[in-house]
Amino acid sequence: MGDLPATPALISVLVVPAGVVLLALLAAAMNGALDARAAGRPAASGVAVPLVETARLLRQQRRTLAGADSVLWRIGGAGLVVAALLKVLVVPVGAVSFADIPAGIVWFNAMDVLLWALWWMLGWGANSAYSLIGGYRFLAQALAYEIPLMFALTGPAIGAGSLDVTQVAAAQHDLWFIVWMPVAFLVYAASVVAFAVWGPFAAPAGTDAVSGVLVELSGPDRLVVLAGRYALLVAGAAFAVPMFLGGGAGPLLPAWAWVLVKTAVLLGVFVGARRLFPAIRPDRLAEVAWVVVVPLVLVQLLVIAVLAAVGRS
Amino acid sequence: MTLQLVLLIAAALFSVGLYGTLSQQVVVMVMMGIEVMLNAVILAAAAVWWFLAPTPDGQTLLLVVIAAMTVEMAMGFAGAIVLHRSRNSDMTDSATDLAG
Amino acid sequence: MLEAILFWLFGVVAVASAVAVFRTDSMARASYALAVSFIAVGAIVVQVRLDYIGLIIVLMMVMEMAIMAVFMVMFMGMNPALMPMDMTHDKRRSVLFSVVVFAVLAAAAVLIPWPARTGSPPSDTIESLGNTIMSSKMLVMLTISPVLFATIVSALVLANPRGRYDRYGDGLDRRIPEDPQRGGLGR
Amino acid sequence: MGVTEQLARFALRRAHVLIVEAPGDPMLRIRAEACVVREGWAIAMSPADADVLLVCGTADVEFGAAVDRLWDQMVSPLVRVASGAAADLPQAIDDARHALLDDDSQRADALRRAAGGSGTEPAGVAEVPMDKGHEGASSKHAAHGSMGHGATTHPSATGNPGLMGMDHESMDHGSIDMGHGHHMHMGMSGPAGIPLAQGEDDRDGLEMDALHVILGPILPAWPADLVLRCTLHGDTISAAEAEVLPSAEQSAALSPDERGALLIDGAARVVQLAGWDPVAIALRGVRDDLLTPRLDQRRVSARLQRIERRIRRSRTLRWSLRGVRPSSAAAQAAGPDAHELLLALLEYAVGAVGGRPGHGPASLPAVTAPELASAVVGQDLATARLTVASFTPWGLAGRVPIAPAMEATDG
Repeated sequence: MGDLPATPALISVLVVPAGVVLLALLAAAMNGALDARAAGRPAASGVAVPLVETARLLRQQRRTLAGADSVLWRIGGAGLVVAALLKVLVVPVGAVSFADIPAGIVWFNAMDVLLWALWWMLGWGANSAYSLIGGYRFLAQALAYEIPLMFALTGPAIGAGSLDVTQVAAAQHDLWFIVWMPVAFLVYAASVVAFAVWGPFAAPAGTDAVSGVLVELSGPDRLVVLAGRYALLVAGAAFAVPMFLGGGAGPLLPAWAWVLVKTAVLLGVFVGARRLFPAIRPDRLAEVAWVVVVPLVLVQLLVIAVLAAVGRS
Repeated sequence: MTLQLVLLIAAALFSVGLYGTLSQQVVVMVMMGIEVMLNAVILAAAAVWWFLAPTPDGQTLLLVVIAAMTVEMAMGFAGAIVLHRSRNSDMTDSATDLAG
Repeated sequence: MLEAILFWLFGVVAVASAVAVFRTDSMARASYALAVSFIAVGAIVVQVRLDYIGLIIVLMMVMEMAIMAVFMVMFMGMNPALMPMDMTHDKRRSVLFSVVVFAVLAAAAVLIPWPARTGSPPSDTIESLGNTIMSSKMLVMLTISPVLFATIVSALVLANPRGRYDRYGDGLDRRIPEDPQRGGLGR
Repeated sequence: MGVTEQLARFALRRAHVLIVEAPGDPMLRIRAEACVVREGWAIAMSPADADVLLVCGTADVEFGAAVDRLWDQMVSPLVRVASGAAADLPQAIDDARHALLDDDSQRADALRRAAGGSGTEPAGVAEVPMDKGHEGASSKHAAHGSMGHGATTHPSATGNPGLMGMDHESMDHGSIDMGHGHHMHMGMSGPAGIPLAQGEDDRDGLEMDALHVILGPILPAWPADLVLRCTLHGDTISAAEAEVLPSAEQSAALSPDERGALLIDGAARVVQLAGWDPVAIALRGVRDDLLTPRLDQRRVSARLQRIERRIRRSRTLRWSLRGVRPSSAAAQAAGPDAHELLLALLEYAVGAVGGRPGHGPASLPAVTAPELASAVVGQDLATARLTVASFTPWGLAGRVPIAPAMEATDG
């Protein structure tokens, strides 16, 4: 890990944040347009919303709250973007892999677990009942999605026989993993939406808790959290490309372009999911996740393992 | 980075954890002390593996330590809940009568 | 060079945050200080080419500490604000004992003539670990899994105040269990 | 200067407005929301999220104090406007726009608020002369100093425990009773005057911190005249006490369109609390169009029916709202749950908008406030919010019910 060559390190420092920010803006613009259309106004009027909101939040003051644990609060808020960037590091874009970590899948999972801490700290730090409830809701939700997510990530690893993301992408030159691991892919996609506290899994920031973890945030603090949510969606979409969608494989365009296109499409699906479902309440999700989803993923793993064993022998 | 240095750090971690375990009154804080000690054990085991005998077998020991930590945590939490439920307390001192 | 700097950084962070666990006044900070300590140790473990195990340490321990923080807050009832607290006993003797233990361990670490390295590290530690636990050390894993399963069951039995007779009635004849909180399957 | 002004102008394309509804006139609040949305602005959830505090209706002293505490939690740039009648809304929005653009006075105000917070100088309330054309209707407080104690810009933490749910003092582990005037010099108090928690057994028999949280009257998607003083274990309500605030005189009888708008608004609140914001936005869009006279009402009606079908067909919504009903009724598994009530509300709304009499469930639950309070005991916050939102449109003591009035018209 410590011996990255200089150039990829430099590239990853510059390119990864820029790419994530651009895609996050794209997602936010799409969401703004869809919201405007839902309200009965022209969709184009919502496209600039993320830029306007950024300007507004940069102009707004931050808050100093009595009795708050500002250190944990701010770590929780700023950490979301960082965790998203660290997740993107292991995604191979064309021939470039920003950080060639041999256990890339475990890396992604470890960064995902950091979100348990970050979202909870964000909820806890503000010293507000609604914010705290939001933080606890995220933990309840995480307990429901994390185990299925781990099993879902195991699927491609078994299929490729490696924990290295580059090799997992390379192992799909015949058949994309999404084709014979549909359950794992769906569980993965749902988990991405869940760890980004988005759409149907936005209960930690729900209206019933007065926007939960977001309730006391203002100014730049709010900006980094909102950006962090979109960045997490971007990271989840980007990581799905080498895991399930064949990496950079595709006709005509170069590999890096295909990675971007696939990421953007999946990102669009995630953003659109907000329209399709109401919130899935964490207390009801838990039972379904443990009683239904975990066995389903395990069956999926069994199928993958058998197929992989037959394929290799 | 030498074996001695890593072991020194592990020793420091272990003593800090030992202090926590001995001095804390609250069950969960005692558990945190134990965690710090196990943390030191992991570090020392990894160092010994790398500097003395980097064979594949050695890695298994680390997995065992990690598994031991999870067992410790799960049972610790369960015990803390039982103690809390039955005595409305989370202090080790209030459970001294449980000693044989 | 870089490796040495990183090692010192991680080492100092690991020990400093472990100390912070018992020095801070806030339960949440104590839990997450321990998480930082684990992350630093995980990083050192990755430095000795044990990528998989290092990352697993980070993954498991951060998760554990997130739960730990909830338990700490639940049982100790703290404000997020920094609250001076002293919930210790035998402080002086504990310090003394720990210092002695540290002295002994440190002396051992420095003074013992450690043997030279035997064998060479595998080129791919992850693959070698996988091969090991699926062949020569399989028995170890086979022992750990029932232990973990037994832990899950016994911890739940200990912690759960309501048995099936509470839920389904004395004759176990309730179709829908009576729970304080309804689950997602509508049972 | 040029850049900051450009930034301010750009940011003002989407100012966030916290709309506070004084008890008694929900139609004014609905029109205010419509006005804000038409402006391209957004409706804020919490004071931290807001640039503009828009007070709708006439507040009595107690409610006014609650609004003041809310105002103290907002951060610069900020402006407070009030509107007593629908005709004044555009002027109020306009005032807010000008005040937000005035960078110099915003900066001065921020400094003044900070200074007031540090207690060096007791800042007063500086009233800017009202607009002559709208006497008394819209007033603008360009500078509203904070109360002058505490070392933060967050005076409510040292002031009175608030009525609104967003007040800090009533939050985390506050074992205070909800009277007034508890200051930081109380006996068992921690830093910043936040009292230590007191434990109580929760429903699982574990001793937990009891938090005291007041739900209402200023809370998103919450009836403006209802206050629930709750004791929480985690997010489970273990005790609740209700109060209905005195409402201002009910204005003239509602027109059919207004009644339809109220019904749609009630449904939108349930949908929003169920976490389906895009559909709630769409419902509010229909509601606002219904009140716009020039639009073709047949198309509005068709849009409402499309949304109604969509809500009716959502299995996830049914799954998540099923069984949400007062906890006492849950024991008998009797009475309609939140999902059935939402569909009935929508059915009435479709009827009202389409000009035909609506029909709903045979017996409508009319709850009194104390019944509502005991209904939410044992529920978690999400369930309680859904229960309140789905039951209150059917009538609450001391208020003209919306839906039963519909029933009366269809004979």
